[in-house]
Amino acid sequence: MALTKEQIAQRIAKELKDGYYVNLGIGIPTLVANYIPEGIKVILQSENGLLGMGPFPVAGKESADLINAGKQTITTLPGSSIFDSAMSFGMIRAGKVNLTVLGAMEVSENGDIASWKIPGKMVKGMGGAMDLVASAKNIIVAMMHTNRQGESKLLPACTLPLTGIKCIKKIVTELAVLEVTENGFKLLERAPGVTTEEIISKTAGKLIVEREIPEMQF
Amino acid sequence: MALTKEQIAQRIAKELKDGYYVNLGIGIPTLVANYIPEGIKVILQSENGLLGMGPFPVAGKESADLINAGKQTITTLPGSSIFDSAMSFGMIRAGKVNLTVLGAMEVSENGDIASWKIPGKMVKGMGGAMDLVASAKNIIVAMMHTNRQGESKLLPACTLPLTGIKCIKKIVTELAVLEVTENGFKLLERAPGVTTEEIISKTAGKLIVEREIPEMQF
Amino acid sequence: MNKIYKNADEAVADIKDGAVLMLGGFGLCGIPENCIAALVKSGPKNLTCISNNAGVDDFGIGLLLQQKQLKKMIASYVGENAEFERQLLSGELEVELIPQGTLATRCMASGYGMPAIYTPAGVGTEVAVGKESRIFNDKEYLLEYAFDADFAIVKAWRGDADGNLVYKDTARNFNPLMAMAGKITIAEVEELVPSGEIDPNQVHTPGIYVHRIFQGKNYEKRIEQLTLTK
Amino acid sequence: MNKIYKNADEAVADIKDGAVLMLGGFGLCGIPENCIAALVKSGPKNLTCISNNAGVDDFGIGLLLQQKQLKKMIASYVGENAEFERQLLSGELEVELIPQGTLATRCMASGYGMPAIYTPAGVGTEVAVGKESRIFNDKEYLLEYAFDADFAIVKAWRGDADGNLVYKDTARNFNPLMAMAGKITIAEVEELVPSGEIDPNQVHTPGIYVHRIFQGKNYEKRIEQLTLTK
Repeated sequence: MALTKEQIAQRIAKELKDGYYVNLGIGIPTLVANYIPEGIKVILQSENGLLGMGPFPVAGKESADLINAGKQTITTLPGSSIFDSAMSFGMIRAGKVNLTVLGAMEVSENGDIASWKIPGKMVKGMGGAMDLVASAKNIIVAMMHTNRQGESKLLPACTLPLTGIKCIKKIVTELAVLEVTENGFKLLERAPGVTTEEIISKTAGKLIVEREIPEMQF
Repeated sequence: MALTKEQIAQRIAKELKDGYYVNLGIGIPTLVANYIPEGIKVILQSENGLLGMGPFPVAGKESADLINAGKQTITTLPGSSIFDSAMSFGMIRAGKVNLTVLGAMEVSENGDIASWKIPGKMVKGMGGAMDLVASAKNIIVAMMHTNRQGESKLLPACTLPLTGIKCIKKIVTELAVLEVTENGFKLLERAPGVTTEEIISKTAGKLIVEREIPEMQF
Repeated sequence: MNKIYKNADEAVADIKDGAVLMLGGFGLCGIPENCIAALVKSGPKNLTCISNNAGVDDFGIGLLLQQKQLKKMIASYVGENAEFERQLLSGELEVELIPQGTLATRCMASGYGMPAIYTPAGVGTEVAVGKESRIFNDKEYLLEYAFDADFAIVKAWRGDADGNLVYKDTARNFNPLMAMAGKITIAEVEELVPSGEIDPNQVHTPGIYVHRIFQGKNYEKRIEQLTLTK
Repeated sequence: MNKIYKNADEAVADIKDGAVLMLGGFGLCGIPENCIAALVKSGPKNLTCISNNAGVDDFGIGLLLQQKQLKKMIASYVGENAEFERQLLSGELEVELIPQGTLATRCMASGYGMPAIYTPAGVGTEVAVGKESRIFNDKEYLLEYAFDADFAIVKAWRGDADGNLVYKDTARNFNPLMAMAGKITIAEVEELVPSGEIDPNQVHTPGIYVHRIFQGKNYEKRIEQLTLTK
């Protein structure tokens, strides 16, 4: 059965390691914070200028001066630090952030990503996504395998304006975990109950299926 | 009579204006702080990371953590701010410092300055001087008119390695106040009792004497 | 030396048609509310506005959009503003979208006297079109120029008579960068204190960068996405 | 995650012959005294040292010079050190003198992931020899590259278990810049406090840049030029 958004986040959380500095994008990536494995410390970076992002505040404790990059009210934690946007993207550009998780409209088999614009339809802007994908060493995309029209979002080449090129390393969808390799998407894991055939049928880009594909473990 | 070092500083202090941010180099320039005209506020920048440098501390109040660019113990003032060396040179480079006063070994008639090295004899380094002269809009050199051998330090061209080119706007020596113009040194003022002839004889670079030269007023 | 202005009206009085403005803030967090209100009142037109976002329909830069005071918007994300989208699609408003880190660093470059910087953000995308690029250590970077703004308008939590500023929490964001980058920098603060009350070690923006400062009033500090732990 | 080290000996134990080090401080102000002492003890040779100054004969980096542990010194001003001058003139020590602002900005560039920066400092001087230059807005600038250091060793006033650092007064100087620039950054602090004791708004160096931190001891904090008001 296809994963819920929460399960996608839960699966991505398994990639976290102790001491990681992590930037989580808006949407499913934000949910990853709810599944940080026991016993490890992960520090969340919010690109509007915060390291050590805490949970949403309880009612009455919210502050207009303390938000995340999704403009949601949040909190700090012991050990948090605040800085300006230049330093924030400075540490991103310098590769100090260990993992970036973000959403996408399309990913191509060579690791290109499109996520910020649908010509003639939607113009929201790239925000910090272009900076993040241009510099992060380790980028995981969290997205649905297909769009609302049922078309694959894992393509031979992106059709929408790009956010970055050859940068995505891993993709987690409701159906599968895939690695972006030099030869295309490599299928690593299936969602419980999802068949390899279904994943093949919903992946338009080149898909490598090397062996019996295991089911995801949570 | 030739000016004392204190008088050179005193004359330079007359160039200060209310609200000026000023960087004073080591030596005579440092003394300028003692002669800030009544009724105006001048903020001293020390390039090791301080705006609003105060006087030397009284005995017992000195701190190893609070020094100026000459490594002297100093104090802060109400309104002071501390920052790192990149921001310090950032504000210098951006032209936010209104006036820089520094010493020199040689100045040429086109405004070049040499101040940091005597090949084979002395290698101390340029410190922040190259940054200051490359960016400051308004630079006054405070120096003796001649060196220890009695040779002019105001030259057609510098003989020592340069600190910066075409950057010096004004020179105050123990004998004269001179402006650097497109056509050479222009004599503006004589020290009290010093003759125009003496200044001419001690200036190797092209000297423009357009009119009766007034004595400096203090 | 007096940097203290009475209020926003006085501080923005000489901002005329066609000026290039930087406006601090991220979303509605840390925006110069008083100055925006004063600009709506004084009414300069054909403004170029450099700001990370464009406000919402009825607050922040959205208020300037309502009055059609903007000719051009330079921002990284403009997704919360229907009037913005309308003006953009109708061609009334010129828009340049640039990566957020590029926006921030082009402000900093200006304040640090660096004419241009190199960043990999946007390489291979439409952001790179027409831009010079260069390889350093096998990685491609774009050359991006420092901004040149007539006025930078920022909001701080506290400020003193020397123009030193301290920001609070993530309301810092672009404010210190833009404060460094204006030919004239105007700072509105929630609390204006006498010089000496701010620890020199805790100053975020040194006063040398700030030309005008005033104590703001009636801060609304609207929350865009109130999100609570249940 | 544990960034806390027992002491300087443990923190610098893996610094080997030939390493490129950054050392914070301006003159003797804000230098990592404990780490320098530990390096004298552990004895790596052929070090390249990037630091604004070279200490004095019997303190600071001067101690490493005495032990002939340095192959190369990159600094802006080295005027207070006779042993330095002797090694330089005898050719034992390679020296690269660069403008102070260039030194600072090349550190910052490294911490901000910018491969190179443009600065006018040194244009027309021997500093410009062999360097690429470029005109922006009628002014000439030199292209200067970000530093690439194996270890950055800095001294802060306070630090916490997450590696956040706060500096005191002008002991800040190059420390935050170098802290950002090391592949591995080692911070010694006068006071190591639990996370949560430092206000997030007052952190000068965010912990993401700091890999090792320890509480230093026996700080001498020597004053180079004691100058008093009579």
